[in-house]
Amino acid sequence: AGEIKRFLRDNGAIKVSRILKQNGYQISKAKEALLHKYGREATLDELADYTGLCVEDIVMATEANREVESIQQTICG
Amino acid sequence: MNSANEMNVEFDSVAKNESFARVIVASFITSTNPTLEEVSDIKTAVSEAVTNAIIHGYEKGAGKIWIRTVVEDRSVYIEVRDKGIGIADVKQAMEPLFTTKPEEERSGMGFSFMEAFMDRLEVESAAGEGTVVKMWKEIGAPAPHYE
Amino acid sequence: MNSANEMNVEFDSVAKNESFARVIVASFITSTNPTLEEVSDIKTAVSEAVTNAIIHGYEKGAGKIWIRTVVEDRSVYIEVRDKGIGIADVKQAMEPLFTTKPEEERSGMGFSFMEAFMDRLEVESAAGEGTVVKMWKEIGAPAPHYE
Ligand SMILES: Nc1ncnc2c1ncn2[C@@H]1O[C@H](COP(=O)(O)OP(=O)(O)O)[C@@H](O)[C@H]1O
Ligand SMILES: Nc1ncnc2c1ncn2[C@@H]1O[C@H](COP(=O)(O)OP(=O)(O)O)[C@@H](O)[C@H]1O
Ligand SMILES: [Mg+2]
Ligand SMILES: [Mg+2]
Repeated sequence: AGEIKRFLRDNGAIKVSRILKQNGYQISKAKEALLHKYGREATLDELADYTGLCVEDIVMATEANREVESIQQTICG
Repeated sequence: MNSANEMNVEFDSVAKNESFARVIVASFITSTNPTLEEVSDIKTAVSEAVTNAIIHGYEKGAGKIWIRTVVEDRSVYIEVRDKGIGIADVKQAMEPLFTTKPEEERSGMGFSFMEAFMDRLEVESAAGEGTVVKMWKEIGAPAPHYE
Repeated sequence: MNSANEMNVEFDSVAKNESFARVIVASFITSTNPTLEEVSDIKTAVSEAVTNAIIHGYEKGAGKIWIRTVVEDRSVYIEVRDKGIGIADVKQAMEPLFTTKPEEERSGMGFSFMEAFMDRLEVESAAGEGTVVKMWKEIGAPAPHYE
């Protein structure tokens, strides 16, 4: 039980910003795969099905990655 | 960046807005750079308060729910308000396992969860007057010790 | 699920709330089952309207911004409102490339983007009276043809 608690605690220390970035990567891969499969853009429900994420997490992750993108653009530009 | 930032949101008392409530609070507090655990604590507390407004406050009928959130540095303040039936005996309602809807598999642990996951909880209510739940949490504080 | 669902949010006129505004609108409209493209179109339109309220409406000073969103089936309606300085000549302001702040590298394309990414746009404003931007979009409609 001590092990599990320590695992949960360590896991709990992960910053939300990092999870959102990871999810963002997974979502963009799913988006490509589904575009290939259906020949059209996937809906949020389809992306949620495919990734196992809820639609709210998808919305937050794509926003988080938008921020990262725009920061990178500012640095390069 | 040190001045307070405030938002107020009003939405319909329907079950599908519970997840909306969780997301808006979560995204409004991102500036405090919380951990997954801290966000999950806050989402749980907001969920419980919003569910109470929907199920008890408006008894699943039509109504509006208001959430006010104020962030200052890493301090988070959240208020969940309804204009529903209110609570006659707040002290009793806040006792662990107390529920007026046992037939709906309510656990009676909603207020206990809010208390456990937040640093501080205050409930203002009276019969017929609606309910205001006020919650405070400091982000980045040493994790509390749950038994 | 067919009845309208409505939310109203009020927040401070500061740049960091732009992202918050995008997320709350995006998460409120998830019930319409949009594609990420449609979500991104709506976020862009909301961004432009909120940026205008902050930069032009309140000229970067203190103020409140209100967003009202109504979803019915797959129809989305969004209203962005400020009580800032207002616009004397709305028709001219909506012309592509027109800007009153060329020194800030404003492109003058904000209203044009809102028009392009949404199905319909209406702007109500007068000098000293604040501004209301109203936008409509049908989710699942055939993609518009951008030239
Ligand atoms: N917003 C509210 N409006 C009216 N009554 C409420 C509200 N929130 C809580 N209550 C009352 O307090 C009791 C305890 O709430 P809670 O601890 O969340 O347990 P549960 O929701 O499982 O009943 C409820 O059963 C209800 O009688
Ligand atoms: N909310 C607002 N309050 C006051 N003026 C506004 C507002 N929104 C737009 N305007 C006026 O309309 C002009 C055009 O807006 P827009 O097309 O977004 O271009 P830009 O923001 O790049 O100037 C602005 O330059 C400003 O004069
Ligand atoms: Mg409860
Ligand atoms: Mg603009």
